Amino acid sequence: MNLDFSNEEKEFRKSIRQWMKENVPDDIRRCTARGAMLDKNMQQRWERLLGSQGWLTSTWPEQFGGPGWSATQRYIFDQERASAGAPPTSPFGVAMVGPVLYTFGSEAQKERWLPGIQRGETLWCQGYSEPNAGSDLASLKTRATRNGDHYLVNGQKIWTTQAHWADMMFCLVRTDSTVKQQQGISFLLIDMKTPGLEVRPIYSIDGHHHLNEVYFTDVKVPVENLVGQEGMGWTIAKFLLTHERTTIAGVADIHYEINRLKSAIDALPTETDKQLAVRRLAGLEVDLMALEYTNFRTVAATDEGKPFGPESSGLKIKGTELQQRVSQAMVEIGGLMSLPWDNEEPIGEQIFNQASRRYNFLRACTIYGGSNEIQKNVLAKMLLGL
Amino acid sequence: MNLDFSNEEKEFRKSIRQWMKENVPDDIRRCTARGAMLDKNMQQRWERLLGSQGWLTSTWPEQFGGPGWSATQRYIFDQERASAGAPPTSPFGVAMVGPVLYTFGSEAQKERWLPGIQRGETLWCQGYSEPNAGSDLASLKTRATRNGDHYLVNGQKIWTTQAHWADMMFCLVRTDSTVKQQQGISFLLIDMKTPGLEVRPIYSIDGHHHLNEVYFTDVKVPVENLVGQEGMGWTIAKFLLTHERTTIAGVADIHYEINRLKSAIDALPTETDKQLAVRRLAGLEVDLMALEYTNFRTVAATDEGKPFGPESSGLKIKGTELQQRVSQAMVEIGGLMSLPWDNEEPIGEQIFNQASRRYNFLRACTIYGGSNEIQKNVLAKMLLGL
Amino acid sequence: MDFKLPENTTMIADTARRYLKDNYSFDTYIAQLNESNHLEANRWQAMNDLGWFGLPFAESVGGYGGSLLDVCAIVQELGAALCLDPFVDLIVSPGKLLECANTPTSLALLDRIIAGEARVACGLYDRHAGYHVLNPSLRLNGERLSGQKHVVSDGGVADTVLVSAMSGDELVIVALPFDACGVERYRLLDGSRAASLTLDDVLITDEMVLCRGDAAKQAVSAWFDYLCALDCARMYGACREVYQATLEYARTRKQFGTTIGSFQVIQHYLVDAFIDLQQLESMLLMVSVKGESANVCERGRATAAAKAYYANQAVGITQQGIQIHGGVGVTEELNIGHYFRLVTHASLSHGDREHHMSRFIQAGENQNEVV
Amino acid sequence: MDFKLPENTTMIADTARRYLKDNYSFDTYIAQLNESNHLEANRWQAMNDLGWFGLPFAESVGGYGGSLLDVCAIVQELGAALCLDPFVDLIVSPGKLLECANTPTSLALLDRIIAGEARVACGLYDRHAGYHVLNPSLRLNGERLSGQKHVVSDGGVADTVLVSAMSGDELVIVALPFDACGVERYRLLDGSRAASLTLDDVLITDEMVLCRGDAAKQAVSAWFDYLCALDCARMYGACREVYQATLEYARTRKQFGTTIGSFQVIQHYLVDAFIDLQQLESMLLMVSVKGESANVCERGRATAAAKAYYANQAVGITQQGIQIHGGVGVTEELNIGHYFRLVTHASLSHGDREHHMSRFIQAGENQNEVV
Repeated sequence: MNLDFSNEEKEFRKSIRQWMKENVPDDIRRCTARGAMLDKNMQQRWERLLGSQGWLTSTWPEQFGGPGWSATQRYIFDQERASAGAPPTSPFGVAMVGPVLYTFGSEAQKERWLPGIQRGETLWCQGYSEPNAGSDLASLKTRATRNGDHYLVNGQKIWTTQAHWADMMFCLVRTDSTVKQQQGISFLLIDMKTPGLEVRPIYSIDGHHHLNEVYFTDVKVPVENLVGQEGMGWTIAKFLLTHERTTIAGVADIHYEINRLKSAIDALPTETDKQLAVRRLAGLEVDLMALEYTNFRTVAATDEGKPFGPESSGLKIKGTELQQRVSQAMVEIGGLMSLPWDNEEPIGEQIFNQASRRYNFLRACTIYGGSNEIQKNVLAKMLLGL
Repeated sequence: MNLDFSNEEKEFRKSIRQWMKENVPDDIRRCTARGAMLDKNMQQRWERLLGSQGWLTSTWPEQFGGPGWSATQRYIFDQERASAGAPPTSPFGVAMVGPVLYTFGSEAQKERWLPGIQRGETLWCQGYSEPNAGSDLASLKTRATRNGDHYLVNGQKIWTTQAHWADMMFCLVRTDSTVKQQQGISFLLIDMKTPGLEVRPIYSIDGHHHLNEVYFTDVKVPVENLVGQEGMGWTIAKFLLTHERTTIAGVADIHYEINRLKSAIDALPTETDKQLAVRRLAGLEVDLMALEYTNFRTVAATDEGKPFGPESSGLKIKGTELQQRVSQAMVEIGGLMSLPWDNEEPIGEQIFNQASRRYNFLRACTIYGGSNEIQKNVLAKMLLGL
Repeated sequence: MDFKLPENTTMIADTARRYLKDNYSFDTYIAQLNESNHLEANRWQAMNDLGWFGLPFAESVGGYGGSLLDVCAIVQELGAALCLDPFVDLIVSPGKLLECANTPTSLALLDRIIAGEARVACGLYDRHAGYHVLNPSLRLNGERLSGQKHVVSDGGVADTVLVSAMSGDELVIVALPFDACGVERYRLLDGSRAASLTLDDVLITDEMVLCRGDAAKQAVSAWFDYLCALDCARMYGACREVYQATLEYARTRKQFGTTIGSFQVIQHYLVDAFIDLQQLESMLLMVSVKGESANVCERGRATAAAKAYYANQAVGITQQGIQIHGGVGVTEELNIGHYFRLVTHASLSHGDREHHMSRFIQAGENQNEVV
Repeated sequence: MDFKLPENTTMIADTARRYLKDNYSFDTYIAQLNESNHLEANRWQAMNDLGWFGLPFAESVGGYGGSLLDVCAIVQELGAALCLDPFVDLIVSPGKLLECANTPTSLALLDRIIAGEARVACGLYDRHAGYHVLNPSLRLNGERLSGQKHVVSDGGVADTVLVSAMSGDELVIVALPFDACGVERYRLLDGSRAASLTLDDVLITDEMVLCRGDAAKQAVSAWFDYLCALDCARMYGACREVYQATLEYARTRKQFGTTIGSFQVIQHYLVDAFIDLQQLESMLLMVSVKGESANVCERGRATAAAKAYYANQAVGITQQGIQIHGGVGVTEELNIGHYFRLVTHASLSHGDREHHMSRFIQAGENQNEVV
């Protein structure tokens, strides 16, 4: 039983902290400190910078280009990244299609796609959800029909985050409608520049463009872009759902948010306002501590090679709820200062100026990637043995 | 639109307030102020006193001996009753079997039973729940077999509040097991002194004896004690569930509890302790205000002859939750003072001395009479039109 | 007690609902969101024709003597329609302050508001004072006014602004032209238009000072309570729509081969929302009456309770509405997210939960002294 | 980091669990509830034989050098078994205070506790001071001690009590015989035995004063943090059992022709409890280590956070456990209600939620200054 990092880990932390201090670009740091969203350029510059260090794909096995870090090191890295005011990286390439490729992909596919992800050069998006297949993913309808050396893809995806930035999409498509829903699904890689593929923006209630609809009209996808076999799509999707993510709870970024908020309390009008804010924040900090130590335990377990259990869903549920509560606290503590939406000059503290946008944005975090209700249904099955 | 009582109502309030001042027995007032439970003697003295005024059965139509009060007057009466430190009356006779009898009973039954209820002389209990029929009442198994001029009752009831005090029980029994569950149920009146009827205590987690198991072994019940027809039991039970109760939310008693708690805040150790308690109480008061005005609206609607809608379930759900929250606040604000369980001399304020018993007792109020979950199921059906 | 709306109020509410249904759709809202001028001439004239401009004010000052209840009925419908027309910002809010100030100058300006001639906004907030409206940070030194005002809601078009300032220990209310200040205009969280004003030794003549001292305090306090009640009305209208839309969505949206309304967890959410909405309605009725009570303590206690309650429950209903709608709930394409912004906004304007809890506690203490 | 329990701790926990399983049933508990003497000779001897009496204390003072983690492992099992044997009240609590006081007199008394010879209780609370243990209301004037102590947990049998008092501005800790005080004995919420003591000019000789001033403060502060951690361990043991029992009940209890665990709302309750229990376990591990940290600020922050968190979540789990059990959950016949009382009790002893939130805030501020 030891709640401290080892000396090696402390050294590692020191070196990462130093690197962050020297290398996080100022404009990115300022953007995060304001609570604003990064644009594509900033996001990509940051990911390429990490890629150049070999750190972008820190969760990957060494043989595929990971840096060989332990889960604890990855956790430390994430903490240092967040507290340096650097943004999280996009999950689609690194955390999703990458592991799929090195687990299920052919040698040719690995060679072709992994280096671009590793260097932060290829941007990916995820084509899962459809207008009538939200939580009920297996009912998806976009179909891919084999036609010689390619598939013809027709249909529609929705809620496609960063489709307008992406070079490639990994996509669940129906290749067989004669079998059981889950068995007729395949996993395809689609070039976003293919003719017949159209991306239409969906604006989120934070006023920004993150999401898209993607329409497919006879989109030609070479058969070598099929990952695994036809019909393996559902297996791959499930693999991804349970795939280890030591940072799923968002602890590092919640810490950063709480610290930002703390630093702004002095800007409140009266002593009473300040005291009430401090007390509210303290409640959030205590809850964060419980989440953090639970997260520590899963990190330590990972390093011992123990498989993840239902804890990981628990971390997601509690983490997203806490993110929402922190963002709500920020808006409410900001009060008047949170009301302006598109002003140039913040009235009062910078952080309150973007707080209500962030609060709006984060309403989605209990919905995407399987809503918290769905997560609970899944957990219940495991617990109750139904 | 008028949120004030009329002059007549204010006069009524004044006269009730005066009466309460002069007539609530001191020992009962002190008992309530301590937050303690009344014993049978006190409870019955109080009900007989109200009975002697004709006020015990204030919800009854005048023709059956009600005082002819409007719903508003009944509401006012209840407010004055609670703020005078007098206890609520037992619902089983007045609010339950009474209305059943004057609605479904024969003339002979009315003559025989109503006067005793009206005067507070006959104590009743409710024989509904069974060990395997809790929320699922229709699955009850206690059976009554016709045998000449009487029924033979065999089976078991449970959670029977005040069965050890009661003279009579009204009881749901199965008279026909060949038809659909709900259709085979009848409504019987059973004398608690009948041979073969045995009452066994169940102690509640407040350490007191409120509940009982009641066992029936060939208990002879005269056929004239059947209310309505055989098989009408379910209809009668449903009638009771929707029967108007203007005080279901418990607003008057919650007010009393909050005021008791307020008066004890000065006993807290430090200024900070006091301020935090005041703030917590204020939150409860605001929630009570929302409940109270909703209650006012149903009272006013009743006086206009408008039938009760789903609001009444809403009042029950919110009211019981608030009762629990207030009692939890009392225990937690009391802190150390709430810890002693059976001491003679309270350490500090009287009210904290019984607070933890009350907190324990009130865990039941979201369970009995149809748990809040069941209430929500029923409401959902109505709202969603399923 | 009687909770039936007076016939007149019902008529006002029905007219407002019908007018907005016919003239203000979600598309109208989306278009207006992107305008910098929220005063749309046709609708503005129509509202004038409907008598709304004079409704909030006593007959003795040239108004039509409508009650707070009447105005809440309109504002509720504006909230339900997401309507951004600056009826509250350019009519009710400045008008009430002028009516409460009750001086010849103020009433003359009120006349012009009622006539639809003046475009006046209220500048009673600045970020240094926060919600403490009796202690603004703007300073009047002799004839010179300096400091800042923030979140001055003006529909993007006001030419005159009523500002509060401290002159020594005394509160004063001053009317001055917008263009005497440095102005930055922007959109607010609910989509409405507002401005920050910077005053740098602006010359204030005697006739620009509407009132001062206790009179100014009383005017601002009555104005504040009145506006709190309107916040609640607006939130109620929004919540009503969110609840209805969510119920409808649960009835019709299919997932896993069945409507999502068949899931017990969703059902219980909806029941909770139904019950909460009922209680919100009760609190709105309460505050619509007591929010203009002559008993200042009762008035303050009522508005504090209502705003604190709304900040919890109304926000909760819209959050759950989004959650049940899932992905589509967080897009600009659907109205749900816009209602969420509106409710969040209204829960923060004129005092957040904590501010009103403090007021509620204070009112309780004063009451104990007084009664 | 490493969250594996040391082998030794696992052994201690296993032994405790096995011992209690074999020797302490729910019926034993019910019987003990009604006893006024909670020191049952056979089990007391067995606990001594198991080495528990010396475990909590350093080898340098004659103990067996167990960690807080070890003691938490035992207390967790005592909580899970609802066991009322006064191991904490008569061994750990007085022993820790004596160990922290660290004077020849105090260590001599500690020796007798470890040997199972002394029956000593701690009287550090009174209702006037509440949870503010560094400022008791008992006064030592010259040689005379006067005032009251409340909720002195003693299993109904202690003959000696360690009390805190103010001597001028100085905190002192005094050991004195129970029978020097007026004693009222009673049961507490969790079923344990306690007493109120009234001291009326009790003569205090020099050798009865164990320590004073900063030394006394440091001793009480370390004692307080240690006991807070044990509260959490006890609550965790109880919650673990409630969760398991509720899950089992949901799996087997039938209503409406199906198990109640098939209802989605019940399922989500259980999932919430599962997740909360995990976080409670994390907080317990955290506080079991940091609760005896040499860094006083870290120690205080850890125990404050843990107790505040438990006061919310552990109480919540037991409340829901009752609700899901329905009628049977509110009876003395089933263990669930008893766990609820235990958890409520432990959430209030040694500081309620608000008290610990204040401490947490304070610790944060000090840390900012120090580090």
